Amino acid sequence: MSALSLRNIEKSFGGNHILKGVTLDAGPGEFIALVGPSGCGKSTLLRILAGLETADSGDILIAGRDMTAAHAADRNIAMVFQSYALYPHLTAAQNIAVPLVMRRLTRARRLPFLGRMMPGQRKAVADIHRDVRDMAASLKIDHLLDRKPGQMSGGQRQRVALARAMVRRPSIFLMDEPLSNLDANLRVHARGEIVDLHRRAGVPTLYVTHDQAEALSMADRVAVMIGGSLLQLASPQVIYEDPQHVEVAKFIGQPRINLIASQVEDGATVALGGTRCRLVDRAAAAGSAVTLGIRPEFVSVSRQGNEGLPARIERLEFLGSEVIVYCRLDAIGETMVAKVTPAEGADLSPGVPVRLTADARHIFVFSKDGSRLAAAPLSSIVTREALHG
Amino acid sequence: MSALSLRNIEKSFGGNHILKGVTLDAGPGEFIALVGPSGCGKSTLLRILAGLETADSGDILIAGRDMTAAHAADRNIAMVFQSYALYPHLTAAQNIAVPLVMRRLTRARRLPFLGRMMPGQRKAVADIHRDVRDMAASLKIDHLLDRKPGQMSGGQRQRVALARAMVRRPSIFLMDEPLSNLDANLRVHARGEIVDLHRRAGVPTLYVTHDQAEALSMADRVAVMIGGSLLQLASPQVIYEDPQHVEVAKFIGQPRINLIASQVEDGATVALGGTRCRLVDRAAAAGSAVTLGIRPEFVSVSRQGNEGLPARIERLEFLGSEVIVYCRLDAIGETMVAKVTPAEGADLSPGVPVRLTADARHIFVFSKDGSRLAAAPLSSIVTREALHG
Amino acid sequence: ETTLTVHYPMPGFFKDVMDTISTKFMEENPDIKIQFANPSATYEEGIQTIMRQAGTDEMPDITFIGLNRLRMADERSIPVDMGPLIAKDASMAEQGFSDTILKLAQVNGKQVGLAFATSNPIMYYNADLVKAAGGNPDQPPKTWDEVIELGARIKALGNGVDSVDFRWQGDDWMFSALLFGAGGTMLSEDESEVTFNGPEGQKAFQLIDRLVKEAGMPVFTKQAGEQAFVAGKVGFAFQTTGALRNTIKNVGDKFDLRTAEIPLLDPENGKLPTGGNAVVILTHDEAKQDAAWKFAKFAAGPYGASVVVPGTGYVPNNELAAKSPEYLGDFYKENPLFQAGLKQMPRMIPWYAFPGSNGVRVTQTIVDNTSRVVDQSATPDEALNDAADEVKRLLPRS
Amino acid sequence: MADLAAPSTGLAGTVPRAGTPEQREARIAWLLAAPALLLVLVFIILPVAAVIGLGFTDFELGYADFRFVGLENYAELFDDRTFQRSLWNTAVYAGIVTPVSIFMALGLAMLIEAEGIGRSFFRTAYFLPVASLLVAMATVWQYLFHPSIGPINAMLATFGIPGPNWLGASSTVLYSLSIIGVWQSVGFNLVLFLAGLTAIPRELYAAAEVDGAKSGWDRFRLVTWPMLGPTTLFVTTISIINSVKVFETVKTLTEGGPNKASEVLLFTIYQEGFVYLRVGYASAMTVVFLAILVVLMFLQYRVQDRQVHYS
Amino acid sequence: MTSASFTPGRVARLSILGLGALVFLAPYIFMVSTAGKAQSDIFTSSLSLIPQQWFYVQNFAKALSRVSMGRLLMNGVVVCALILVFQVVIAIPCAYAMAKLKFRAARALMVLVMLGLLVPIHATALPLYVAFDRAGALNSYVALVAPFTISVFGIFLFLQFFRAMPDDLIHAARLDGMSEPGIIARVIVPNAWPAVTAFSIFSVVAHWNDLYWPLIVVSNQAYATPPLGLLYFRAAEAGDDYGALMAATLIITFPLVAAFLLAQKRFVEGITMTGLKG
Ligand SMILES: Nc1ncnc2c1ncn2[C@@H]1O[C@H](COP(=O)(O)OP(=O)(O)OP(=O)(O)O)[C@@H](O)[C@H]1O
Ligand SMILES: Nc1ncnc2c1ncn2[C@@H]1O[C@H](COP(=O)(O)OP(=O)(O)OP(=O)(O)O)[C@@H](O)[C@H]1O
Ligand SMILES: O=P(O)(O)OC[C@H](O)CO
Ligand SMILES: [Mg+2]
Ligand SMILES: [Mg+2]
Repeated sequence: MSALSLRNIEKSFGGNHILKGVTLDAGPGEFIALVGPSGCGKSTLLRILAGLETADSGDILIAGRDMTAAHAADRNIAMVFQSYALYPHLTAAQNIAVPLVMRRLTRARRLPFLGRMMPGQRKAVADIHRDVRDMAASLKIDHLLDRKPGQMSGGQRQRVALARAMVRRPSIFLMDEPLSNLDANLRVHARGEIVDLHRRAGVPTLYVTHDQAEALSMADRVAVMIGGSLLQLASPQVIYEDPQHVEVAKFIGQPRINLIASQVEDGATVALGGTRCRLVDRAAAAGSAVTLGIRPEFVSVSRQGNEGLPARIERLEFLGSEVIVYCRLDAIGETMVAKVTPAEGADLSPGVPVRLTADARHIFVFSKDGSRLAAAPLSSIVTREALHG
Repeated sequence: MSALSLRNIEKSFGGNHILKGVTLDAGPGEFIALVGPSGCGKSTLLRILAGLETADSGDILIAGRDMTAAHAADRNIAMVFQSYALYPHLTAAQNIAVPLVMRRLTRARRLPFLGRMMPGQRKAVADIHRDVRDMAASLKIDHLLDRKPGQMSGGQRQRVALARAMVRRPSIFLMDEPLSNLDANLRVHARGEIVDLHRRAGVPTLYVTHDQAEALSMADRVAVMIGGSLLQLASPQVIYEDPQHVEVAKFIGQPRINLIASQVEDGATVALGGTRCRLVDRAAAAGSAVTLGIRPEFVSVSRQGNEGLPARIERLEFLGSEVIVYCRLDAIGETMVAKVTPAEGADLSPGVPVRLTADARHIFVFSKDGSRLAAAPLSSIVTREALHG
Repeated sequence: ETTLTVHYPMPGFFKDVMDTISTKFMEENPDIKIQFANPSATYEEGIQTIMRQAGTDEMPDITFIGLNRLRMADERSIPVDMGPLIAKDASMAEQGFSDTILKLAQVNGKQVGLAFATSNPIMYYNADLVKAAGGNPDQPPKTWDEVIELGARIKALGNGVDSVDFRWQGDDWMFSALLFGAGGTMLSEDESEVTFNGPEGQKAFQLIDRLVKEAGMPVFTKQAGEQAFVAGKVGFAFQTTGALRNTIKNVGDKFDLRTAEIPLLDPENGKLPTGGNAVVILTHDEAKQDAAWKFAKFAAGPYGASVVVPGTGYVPNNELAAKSPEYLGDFYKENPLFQAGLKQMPRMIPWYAFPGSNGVRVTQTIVDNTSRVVDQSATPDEALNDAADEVKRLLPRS
Repeated sequence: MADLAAPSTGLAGTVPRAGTPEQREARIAWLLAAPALLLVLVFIILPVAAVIGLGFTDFELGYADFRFVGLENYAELFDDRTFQRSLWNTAVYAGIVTPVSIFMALGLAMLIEAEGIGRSFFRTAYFLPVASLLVAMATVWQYLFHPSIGPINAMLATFGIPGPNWLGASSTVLYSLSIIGVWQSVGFNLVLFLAGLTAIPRELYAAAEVDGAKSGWDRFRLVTWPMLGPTTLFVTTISIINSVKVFETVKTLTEGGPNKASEVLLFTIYQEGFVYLRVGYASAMTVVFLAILVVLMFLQYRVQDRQVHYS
Repeated sequence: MTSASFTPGRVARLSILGLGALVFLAPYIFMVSTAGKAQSDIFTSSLSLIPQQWFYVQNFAKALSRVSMGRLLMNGVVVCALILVFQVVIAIPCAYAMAKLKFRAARALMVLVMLGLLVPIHATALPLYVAFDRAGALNSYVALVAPFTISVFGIFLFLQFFRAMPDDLIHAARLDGMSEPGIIARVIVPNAWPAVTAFSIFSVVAHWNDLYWPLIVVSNQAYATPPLGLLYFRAAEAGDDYGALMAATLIITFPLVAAFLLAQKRFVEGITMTGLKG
């Protein structure tokens, strides 16, 4: 039984069809990253799941129970917001305690003065205090407990928000770009923390981001959503190395994958410069248009030789541990990007004519509708599995 | 003659010494990136340069002319703000036209109705329209000219802000984190555009960012500012491969450089696991504390052998084209980060014991005060220049 | 024990007076308790309040109504007829309530109240200015011509000094002082014709016109005129004697304040309107009515008058009070400023109240047209005829 | 202890959990708005309805019965010179007080905003008139405006200017009242503008300077004025409403005089209703008054809203 | 921008502000001066702000003895406090519903609010008076307070403020298990203090000084509010007792000025946050 399952969720705002039948299952303890460009409907999906918005159609099952019409408060879902949404008037400790107070104390007990006089109140309150302190300790924010959000840095706020979400052991954990307000260094650090926390808590998590590096580095599985549809849901490796759709390949990978328009030749082969691949199931007719994709790290640039595609270096981007080379293919008027080490890049400079070769094992072929066509290097046909060994 | 020179700029706010004597020269057409952590005084320096703030002491020379006391409007400096600071009530076209209107039309001409009746007005206005349109075309925002900022995406706004800054051919171009509001993909794309624009316009540019990738990839020279002082001003390669200060090394490079506390041993050598280096000028006495730095890409991880530092894999971060390996050095209680290719990372998983080896040629030695000490691999002493060949 | 709620207007004048009277009353009648409702600032606001409250629980048991608004109140059947109460009471005349005094608070023969504070218009003058202008303060002007002549000389003193402040604002009272003083009437006997635009009225308006033209009377608002006079910047002020006590207080010893009888356009037959208010019983509760009647008599009686007169400047509404040394006899000897009003008492006739529902509007029309003469935007004849036409329109057509 | 174990649905609250979440939300919204709605109904809508109803009668205060007279009251309004006069006076008054108090407040707000010291002093000084008690202030103004002993004219006299008879002359009374009106409302507008000014991003001014807006005026035109649009709209709305509602000063200082030179709508209505006691007629006036306000607001919104930028 | 030096521009600015403040404060200066003058010292042809005889004690004593000032102030406080509490308690949930909840009537409500802003109490006083009379509620705190329990201005102000509050905060509260009333009490109100302060100033200033309505519904002195008390110093015909009047006014105005001084920073902040966009 999956911990969470979304069945065919549809949602329109006004005339805009935002979610086009999204289906997704998460196993117990699984960390799923939901990535996609801005505006593709990620937050909307999360909000529907949390019960903050209602789907036009489709079902939501949490731990097997139909929760489609349940009230947000009854779903036992925790959410971390992009803005953290901490209560500005409460201290960190009070913020973290809110979900516990709301769930464990009856309304009468929550009354300002009367509440204190009810039997068992002390115990209940002490329990909450203990849980808050434990949670804070595990996120290393014990020293912040008395501060209000206004007195905390972005990273600290984010941790308090995490603590507030985790403290009540939710059945599902949702995060909507929780790191996007942090600066780059902090972001990398926070990633680790969230993964760690997730591992310890074991709560199934849906993590929304538009940063593909986050998605790849954190998730058990990555769901790529584009234009309101889930195009692929798979492990980071598979998403990166075996994208099933041209949009997935385009969205994942930095710098972006090189995409070159091409045609299927006779014998169901495709060619990128001298490199050739054959379509495995030969489904595409000769002459039909396809798109070839090759990631920058699989493009090699050489100043010598006359093999490969002739190109001219347009621009070099030095990034410290690597150099991005923008090469102009004058013949077809396109730019191809290669990623090389600083050592390899040392003798390259703008304007220099070079030859580009693509690693045949890493060429993706996409049909006109964007779906992936199985292909193999022509020289030695190997099964796809072997490639990822 | 340098296009811009800042001499010993000092600035305090209240009791806080923010800029501690900053000196900087930019050549004609040069692109200088000013990086540093948040709050180090980057924006303050830029604002002083633009004439929006007054320095406590120091001089500003633009194209050789002393501009220290000139009015912002007279310096002919263009600036792009982090928030873009577009006039929300004006369309893109009107936004772009503002600097031209302010400069080319006299006050009388700018009057709402009367202005229109002045002789030569039509021509002046037509010129402005033409220039705005040309500028918009070159930034591919012609189709946005009638929209107001509220109706544009972040990237579009950023381009309008660029257009507004460029349209009047400024003598210096200042940008204060112009990309920080864009999402990752757009940011990479926009970098290219700005570099391109800069190349075409040839205007000396001071570009503030706290994103080191931006600084390295875009600038001719990078100025690293930390705590109000310029620690190093050099080309991106030199900054990355030859940092002169531990803070520079720490700030530049993603993932962060590994820093390990150590001591100078007899014979002026330092050791990182089995790898040893000798301090070139032997300035440091034996026993004095130093910090050793090694960038993640120069740390190799192997499951076999018993050379190198013994460690245990804590966590792996898959980033598509590379894998970041977090290794725990149990002996000294520190974490060392290595960057490997997916192929190399394929047989690694959390918990696995490994051996780490550092590339001796890439070990940096920093003295206690943070300054860099020249060092060379012990096996074969090579000059520093050779290392960067 | 009975509790009476008493409402009165113009607390600035009457608060202390009322407090004194009620304290004394309660001393003498321990079984009756007096409590005051919130007072109203003016007669008009007072009558409004009563009309709003008429028939509700909030209605006070006793109120004090401006003499010229009694008719309006009666038309709405608000006051309790005092006729039967007076009839039962044998000693009315003994207590100083002469017929003339009783008449002041009758509407069409019905006794709707007892006059409580009564006033007539007098002349206040600044003896210092009169002297400076070459007049004799001990021989104040007796005719309007003299006023105008002396006023012009005072005005000529310069230094921001004005000649005359004639209190034409607010209501028709001071106009009627001129009109009655010339022997005129507002309406014909049967109230079917407007008569104030007759020769007497014309004289009245022409006099105002002359005050402006010849004596340089400025356009004052009510308060401005008052303030200027007490500051010593005005030679003559013509207004109710009721303001005397406050004027004395405000003047202090800044200048030598004197009063005199107001000149009359017809010194022979001229009359003067009676200002002031009457105590009116509102409660229909039998038990309360008795107590209320007691209080009304007490307030309007000699004791009340002996408090009101020195406390305000109103003339005694009660003949006993005026004459008896027990009450005010000595007071007048010692306070010559108060004598002007007293001397004019024989000339007092009721303040004319217009019939019909537009009564207040009619007075406003007269005020508005008077102001046109004062600010010289109309000739006296134009203004008077306009006023007459408008009033004709407003009177009940029958 | 039993309640500790209460299920999480224990906070279901007073709202039954039936229907779709949307319906639930709408129902809660209704419940939350209900008290306000009820009170608006009781204290605004119904009384206004009553006033409209009375406008068709000849009801007079003090008389128990009345009859319906249809549109008679409205017909009378058409040739009521006092009413026309007061319409005109109100228009003049609002026409002076609204723009003057807005622009004065804006100017002062910008000066205060630019000035470092004494902010709270100035804020308080200019706000004080808003908190003034008119019953007493009327006396003060009476004195200040006094034609012969008033400080204002005394001051003018030292410059050799013969001061006008401020409240006494029909030619100046409306302007004098306008001065008091401005005095009373500037502080209110000022505080609103101060708030609006603090909300303008500093970077826009920096951008304007860099773009060559050298003079303060240029920066005002380019940044301040447009960015204050929403505030100005609000201030204008409130100012118009308040100046059309002028009553207290007229009542306490001039009683509409001299010769109706300061008759304004609310005063005329008050006079008709409470002094002349013609409630029916006054009600008809009130209806016209409210209609004018509604139309005015509608027009103002149509005109100004189009030019206002909302960020 | 706020350098310590006195540039010519700054001097000009300060003089304009100072002069303006003087003009705006002039009536108050006159008031304070008059409160210390003997009655005969007030209207004189010579302009002197300093009393010739120091009459403060007498005037204040008169102000305090002529009316029961304690009672008046108490009534003022009770009435203003009740009005304020009701206004806030009623306006906040309504504004919250309009700003953050989806329901179809929100637009219609908005129109109602805008129309409500236009109706002055002067226009509806009479029907209201009749209604209170029928209900036997005249001369009571109820009559003084009830018509003002609804403040459309308050709804309007809070609406603006709440619109600027992030939706996420409310979403978080819902997920944390709060009911909508709970959200209002625990999240909205604690964060709406600046707006509440701003509104309080407007409300208290208006009702503390209101004379019109109390004059109509209160005849029993037990319920008189401070401005009603001032009436005792006014004489319609001649010469108010100006010194005592001004002294009484000072006593009555002082609480307001003090409140404004205390709250003014938050006040401006509160208005800023409401954004006041129509
Ligand atoms: N309440 C709403 N009313 C109308 N349209 C909405 C609403 N909420 C979202 N949308 C629209 O739905 C689309 C998807 O919005 P959503 O917030 O889910 O995107 P997202 O994927 O989270 O984007 P981002 O990465 O920018 O957060 C957008 O085009 C947005 O404009
Ligand atoms: N007007 C000011 N008054 C007082 N302190 C100021 C002022 N402007 C800046 N500072 C302080 O000066 C320091 C440097 O600010 P600055 O804005 O230059 O930093 P920065 O390097 O641009 O940071 P970031 O990357 O966050 O933009 C900060 O500590 C800031 O608080
Ligand atoms: O004040 P009174 O009672 O003397 O009445 C006189 C008139 O009201 C003066 O206009
Ligand atoms: Mg989103
Ligand atoms: Mg900055």
